[in-house]
Amino acid sequence: MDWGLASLFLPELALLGTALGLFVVTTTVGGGESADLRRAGAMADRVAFFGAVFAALLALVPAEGQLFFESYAVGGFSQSVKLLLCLGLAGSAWLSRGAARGQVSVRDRPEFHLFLTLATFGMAMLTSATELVGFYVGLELSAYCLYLLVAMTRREGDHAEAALKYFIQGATLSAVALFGMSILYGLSGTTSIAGIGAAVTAEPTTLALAAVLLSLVGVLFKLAVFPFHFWAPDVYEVANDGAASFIAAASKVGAIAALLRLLTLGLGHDGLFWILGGLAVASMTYGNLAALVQKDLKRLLAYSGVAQAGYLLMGLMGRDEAAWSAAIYYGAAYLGLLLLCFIVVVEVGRGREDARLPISAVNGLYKKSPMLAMVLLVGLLGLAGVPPTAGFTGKWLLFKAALDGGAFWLILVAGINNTIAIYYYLIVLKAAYVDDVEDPTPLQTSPLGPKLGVAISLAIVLFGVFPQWVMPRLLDAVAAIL
Amino acid sequence: MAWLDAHILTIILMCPVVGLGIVMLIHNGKDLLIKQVAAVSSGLSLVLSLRVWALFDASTAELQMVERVAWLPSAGINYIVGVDGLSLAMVLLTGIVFFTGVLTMWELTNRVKEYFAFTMALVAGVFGVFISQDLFFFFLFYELAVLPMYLLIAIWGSTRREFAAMKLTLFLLAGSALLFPALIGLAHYSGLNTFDMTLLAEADTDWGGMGLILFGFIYVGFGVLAGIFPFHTWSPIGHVAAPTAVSMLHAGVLMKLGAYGVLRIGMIILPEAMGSWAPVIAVLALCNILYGAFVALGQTDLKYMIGYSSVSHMGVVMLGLATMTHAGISGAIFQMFAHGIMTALFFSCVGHIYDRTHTREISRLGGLFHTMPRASTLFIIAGMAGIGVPCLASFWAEFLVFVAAVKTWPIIGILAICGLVASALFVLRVIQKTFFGPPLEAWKDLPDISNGMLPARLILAGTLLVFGIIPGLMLTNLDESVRALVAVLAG
Amino acid sequence: MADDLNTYLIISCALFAIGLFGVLLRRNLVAMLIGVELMLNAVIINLVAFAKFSAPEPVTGQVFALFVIGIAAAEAAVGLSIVLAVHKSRGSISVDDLQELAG
Amino acid sequence: MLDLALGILIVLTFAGATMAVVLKKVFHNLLGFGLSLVGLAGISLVLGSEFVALMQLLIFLGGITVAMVFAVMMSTPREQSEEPRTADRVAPALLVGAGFPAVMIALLLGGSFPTSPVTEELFGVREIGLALLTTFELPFEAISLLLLAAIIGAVAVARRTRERPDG
Amino acid sequence: MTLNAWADIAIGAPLAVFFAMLLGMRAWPRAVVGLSLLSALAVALATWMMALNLPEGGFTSSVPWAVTDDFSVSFGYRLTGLSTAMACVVGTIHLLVQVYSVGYMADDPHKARFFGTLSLFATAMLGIVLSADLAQTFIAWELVGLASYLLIGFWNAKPAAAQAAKKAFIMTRFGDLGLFAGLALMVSRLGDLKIDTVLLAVEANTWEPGFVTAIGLCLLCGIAGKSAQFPLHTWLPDAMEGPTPVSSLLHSATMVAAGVYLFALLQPLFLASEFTATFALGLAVFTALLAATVACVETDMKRVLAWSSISQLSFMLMGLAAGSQVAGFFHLVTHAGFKCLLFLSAGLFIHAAHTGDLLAIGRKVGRSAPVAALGLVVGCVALSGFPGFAGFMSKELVLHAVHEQGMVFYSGALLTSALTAYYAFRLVFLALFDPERESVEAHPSAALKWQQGVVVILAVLTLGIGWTGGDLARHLGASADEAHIHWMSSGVAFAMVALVLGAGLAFVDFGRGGERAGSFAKFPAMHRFFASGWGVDAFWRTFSDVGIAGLTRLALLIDRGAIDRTVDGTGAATKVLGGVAARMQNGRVQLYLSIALGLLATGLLALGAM
Repeated sequence: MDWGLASLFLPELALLGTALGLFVVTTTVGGGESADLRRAGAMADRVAFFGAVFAALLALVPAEGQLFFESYAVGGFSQSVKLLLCLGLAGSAWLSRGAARGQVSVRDRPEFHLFLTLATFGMAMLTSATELVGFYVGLELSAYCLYLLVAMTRREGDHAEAALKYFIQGATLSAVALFGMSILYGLSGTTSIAGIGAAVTAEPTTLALAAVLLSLVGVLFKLAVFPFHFWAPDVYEVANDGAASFIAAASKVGAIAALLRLLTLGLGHDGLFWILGGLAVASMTYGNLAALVQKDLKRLLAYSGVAQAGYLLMGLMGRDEAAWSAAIYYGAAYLGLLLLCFIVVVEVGRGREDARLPISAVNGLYKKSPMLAMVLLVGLLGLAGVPPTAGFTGKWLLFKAALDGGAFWLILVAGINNTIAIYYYLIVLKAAYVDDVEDPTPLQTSPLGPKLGVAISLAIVLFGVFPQWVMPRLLDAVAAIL
Repeated sequence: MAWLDAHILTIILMCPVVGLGIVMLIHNGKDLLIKQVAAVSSGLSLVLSLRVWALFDASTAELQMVERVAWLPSAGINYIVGVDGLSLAMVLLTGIVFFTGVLTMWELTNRVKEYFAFTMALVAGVFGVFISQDLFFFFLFYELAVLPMYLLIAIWGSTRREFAAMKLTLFLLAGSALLFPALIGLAHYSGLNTFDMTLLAEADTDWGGMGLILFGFIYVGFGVLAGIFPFHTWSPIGHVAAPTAVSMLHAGVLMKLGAYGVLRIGMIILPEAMGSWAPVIAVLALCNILYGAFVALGQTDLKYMIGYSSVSHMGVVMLGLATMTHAGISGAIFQMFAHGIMTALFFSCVGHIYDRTHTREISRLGGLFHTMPRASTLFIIAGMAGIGVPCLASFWAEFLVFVAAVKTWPIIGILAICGLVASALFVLRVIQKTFFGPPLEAWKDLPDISNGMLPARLILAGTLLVFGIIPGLMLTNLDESVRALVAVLAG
Repeated sequence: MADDLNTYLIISCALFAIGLFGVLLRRNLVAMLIGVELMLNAVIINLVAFAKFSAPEPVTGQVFALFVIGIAAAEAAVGLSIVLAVHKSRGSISVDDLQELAG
Repeated sequence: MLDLALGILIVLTFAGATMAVVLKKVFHNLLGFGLSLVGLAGISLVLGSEFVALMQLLIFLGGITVAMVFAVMMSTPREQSEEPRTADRVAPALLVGAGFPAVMIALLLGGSFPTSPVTEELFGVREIGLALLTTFELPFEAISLLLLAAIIGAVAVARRTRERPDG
Repeated sequence: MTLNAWADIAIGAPLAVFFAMLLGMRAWPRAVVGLSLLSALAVALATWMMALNLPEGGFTSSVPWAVTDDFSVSFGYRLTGLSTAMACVVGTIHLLVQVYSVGYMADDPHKARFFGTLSLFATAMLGIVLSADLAQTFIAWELVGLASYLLIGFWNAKPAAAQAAKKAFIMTRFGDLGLFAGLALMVSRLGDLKIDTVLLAVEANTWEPGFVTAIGLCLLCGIAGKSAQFPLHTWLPDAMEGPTPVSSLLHSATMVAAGVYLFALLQPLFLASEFTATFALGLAVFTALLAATVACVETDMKRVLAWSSISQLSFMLMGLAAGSQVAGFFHLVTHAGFKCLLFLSAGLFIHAAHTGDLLAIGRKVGRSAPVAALGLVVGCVALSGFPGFAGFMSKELVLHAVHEQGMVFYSGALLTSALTAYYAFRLVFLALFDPERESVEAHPSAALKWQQGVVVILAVLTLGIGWTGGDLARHLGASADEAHIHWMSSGVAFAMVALVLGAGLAFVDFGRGGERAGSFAKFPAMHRFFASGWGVDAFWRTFSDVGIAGLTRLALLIDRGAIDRTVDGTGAATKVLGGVAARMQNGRVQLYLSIALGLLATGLLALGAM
């Protein structure tokens, strides 16, 4: 049975199917009794999680080809990114089951999962879109779903403020990005990225490069690079853990894919990449410095995310397959590491009313749950770029690529930044391993939580030590889009 | 057996890693079982490192027991492991200090599982550095060796442990912040786009100005760990705060990582840059020797004294490397080995004293010779090695280095020789204050080193004596490799 | 004047400026939303003008404009609901009251 | 004659836009916004895209402005007027609000755009429909998902405002 | 048994005893003492066998020890007349002192450690004497320093002993600096440090004079450190804190003589440069004079003998520096004999009187210890240079050699020998002929017999040694008449005058009717000056308090103040910067947008400019 074109669209179909299922569940919720509300919530959790896992499996199916009249390219690059996105979705859905720490009201749980799935579909769409309009609609679909996810946190108080700030900055910067894209359309007459790329390289006027930079703004906002990162600390700190983990992990991978897709426009021009280099250094330094004084764990992870975006952007200075594949590898490592951190956040914050989680909440973790302490250890050391985790190998490959782009002194700045970063990762580690806690009662964690954490950390260490399992495939996947 | 010999280096590396895995699986409570696993894995690594010593063929300068696996060819990374004259002694040193370190911590009761897990990770890192011949794996193991230090000191340390742990880790990683671009720069600016050290060394590329900058980064980056003059302030604080076996591993082996890095990467791959940097290295080494000795003289805490003495002795190593002569470099490598064993012995004795008297203030200790004859004799043997008394390994090292130094830079050489007096001053001052003199009331009935804990220290003292009486053991193995290195440096 | 591309570019940039000024100045959240909508309209003008003057087949420009309109609609819906949520939790829809999250 | 019409429409749009932004009372802003939308629809007509003009009128004026009116009515009357504008708010707003577009204008006018022959018949609704269902088929489906999400989101976020949830 | 085997026994046997003690034989002290005596006997036998059947051209054999391209060290033996003679001296004295120590140490609990370290000393000393390679000499030289440190500090419970041990080690280490520098300079010209190659190079005198002088001075610095010459001599009197056998073996006969032996061994090198020779001679005369004056006012019996050793060592150096190897070395041999006798008899006195103070000994013991008195008298007579006795024979040769070097040095030497006579007889009179002596019944214990036997043997030896000058000269390869005393020459006359003057003055001061205060007491300023050892000790104490402590304070200041503060400062500064960055996030969303778009605009302008 020849699936024909549909075989190329399987992961997206799975996501849409899950969305449909969730939509059906939302309709059944009508009634007010809490018993069937709870049942519907649990049903929604299961549908979302298994739908995501199914989509991830489908993403493994090798697919190569064009869809929708050449506006949708499916290949090694897009499928590997979709795999990561679906794993991110599965992770976040699993983390927000039972509305993680009761931050999302039972009534809203089906909608919550619906938005998660739609956001993932949006990002999957922008990964394969070879055409500006599809790219942009995908970007906005995932963006709006994220705004709503943040706004849905049940607790009264700051969540609405964070959501609004997130929305306002997102909306304005997407208007600016649209402005840039309209100019690109004006210059090249077509909306297909390849066509625009050809037009821009044909006569690289300042206007063309400016337009490319403007259209990148939307993606840089999602990636939380320095001037466009102001939303991140507030959103991470206040949003419910499920949404925060999705924004931190999966959405960043989507942003990386979007960046790789759009940067193919301005490949030939050093000026554009020197500006991106400047942004990279700014976000590295700002992110690391601001994180030094943080007291809230999720806010610290936000600033560290800004810094990691800086490292990533600098890696892309290499402008060749090595840089692009290193970026994806680093994105995958970052996804895994963030999921580890958020597993610890969810498990440790289980009884807490407020969505915030001070670093002192992790005190004495080595006594309360040794396995979680080990998960936190691998997560933080991976983020800090310490061997043998994938964080280290990723950083090495990224900076090697950056050096091929002639950024020797930038790497020195990145090195120094890395040392500054070690300080605040070690502060959290100190809290977990060294500081004592009054009630050493063992933490009652969910049965699967720490075990999943250990599994992911094992994967991270193995992929860190054996990058060759995955890098060659990434290299020729990336060759397709460069 | 042949298979074992072919892959002996990876097996040595795997000993601590497998040990780590087993320790992780053991339940938290069973302390003794964990200690036994640690002892077996460290013992095995010691036996294997002795086997490597036996298998080593001293007549060639090339790498031996080489294992080569193409790891990630697209990025120029491959797993190459091998040992030659320069690193042979270091592997044995790590084996010995690791085994004696585990034995010294046999009476640990607080969080034993985590302690041995982190120690195993640290030692795996150190073994990895000494045997790897690929920049990527070199740096990977280098960082792996540095990071467990933080937790080892912060959890099991003593005075101001958290501050000391943080300061130590940040300082060392600041060093590696310089190394990161340098190592990648080597692969990039050589045009070969490979991290294989032997290829980079043989390619004799014309590095030009960049060579100097890269060497500067490598020297300062590794020099921070080797405790070169202006960047040494972390090491005494780190030693004082660290528990006994950790300071043994740290001062005994980790500081050699720095000097070995400068030797293996700086001097072999960038010989011309080494030529122009040598005077700077010599002057800083001289500062190390004299400055370290005089600061040690002013210390009131036993461990601070040993910490600064390590700074002083590492100065001798760097001076030896800076002379770029056969005698100088052989002396430097011999000193790396001898100082490692000596400091390990020093720290294990001080550890015993601290566990019993709970103080390391020299003013409060006194007349221990009569209450603890064994600990005192061992400390005095270590002290004598520190001073460079003949028939102990350190004498030969310092003798060769100073003779070579006088040959290449007469002024620096003569000033360095004054280091002999300076080191005598501070060691004898401590011996006289803590061990000689009337036995104090407070320390009247303290137990001496028990028979169980004695073998670890006897191994260390024995090694000092054996290499002191027969320096040929060390020098014949070094001979060919150092001759090849000197030829490369002469250019 | 009507058949010269630059006039339309000037119109759209001016409109963009007014919209941006509105977002940055106004305290009332709804007024900020209006500012954003104006910026999006500026983009629509741009697209339609390029469709007419410089694109080989103008339909892509128009379709792009349509999609922007669609997105502006969704944006307004989401924006207003968040504004109401803010109103519910903070009792006011002025930007000055939204300064708790900092540091 | 076309220039005259365009002139009127430009005046209409900018008058509306300034009203939407400068005036203090929100209702006046909404009114101004409506006016500028009408002007903009006219400009689109002048540029030959009738369908886009129609959609602007229908969605923007009909949908968005009306929704905003409801939103304003639901927020308490006290919000009607705003405090006086201090200099420290106006200055950065003016600087960036004017600066950024000024840079854009300079770049745009500096740049050169390709010109293509003006063909009347290509503007018809048939081509738009054809394009929507062929090359832009996926965005077309996705925009419907976006709108669905927006509606459900609005309900989910706003629903809580009416009664206390139990969960 | 080949020569090589004998040499191996000489060095190996005592080393074995030391290791046996170190590795736990401490539990059986009697076994260690027995083993040590046995090894001492073997060593003495070996040295004499080597001396007796020494082949004509000497015997050298060596095996490579540490080999590198630039420079290699070999371990081996170079048996020549000089080295075997010195070995015999060391061997015999070592045996005698070990036997004496059996009695002396009879009731000391740490007996095993004492005998073990004594054997270590024997190995090290023979290492210096028999070595074929100057590097091996240097190694043995340092080991001797270690042995002396351990032996002086044997009773380490006594703070004074511990302090003296440390002072001895550090001061000799200062000397070793010079020695090491000299050797290092030589190595930079020669591939290795074999003594034959060095002597050949000196004969070929290919080195420029400045270089030879530099090496000579450096080696002289080492010799000054070890043989307690000015200014590095103040450690020797303090070293008397150690047990008396140690003082007699190390600090009079053998260890301090190592420096003189090295001078004799490399005499051509020192004499090759005119400046070094005269400098050495001047230094020796000055030190001899200094030491003699201090000895005259010293009140502690062992310290008198210590200052006298310093003075006599200078005499040996005078002989060698003046050019005659036989004179210098013969004086070394005779001095070893009678000074060891003096120390051992002093030991008996101190054991009986339980104090070292001369006056107290005079009162408490005096002539009631007959053997000690005999030893003291024979020793003092030999020391003072009474004709016919050992001291005179060798000192005469030295004076004769110095005579040719010019009147200044000769007059200095004569004055010193007069002072020597003075303090020698002062010692005898104060100790033996003290008028208010209370007769205390000396109760000879069984162990005492060991000690008294040794003293008697040594006394006989001292009497005999004087006449062995001729065959010693032949053994050294020089002609017999080098050791011939020109009885009728003016030199002997002057010496006799000096002797009579010194002895007479001593008799007047301390003899039958004298007030026993000593003529120096009449000039209190000079007395205080001499008593303080010409202020040299004070100089070294200020040097260490001001110099070294000052340097330490400076280093600490740099370390804590400058470097540490900058390091912690950078840490704190980054945290402050962190605070600034975090405050930039002040919650006002319109500010965020202004920053973002403002930076974007500047980016666009930059793009335009690029």
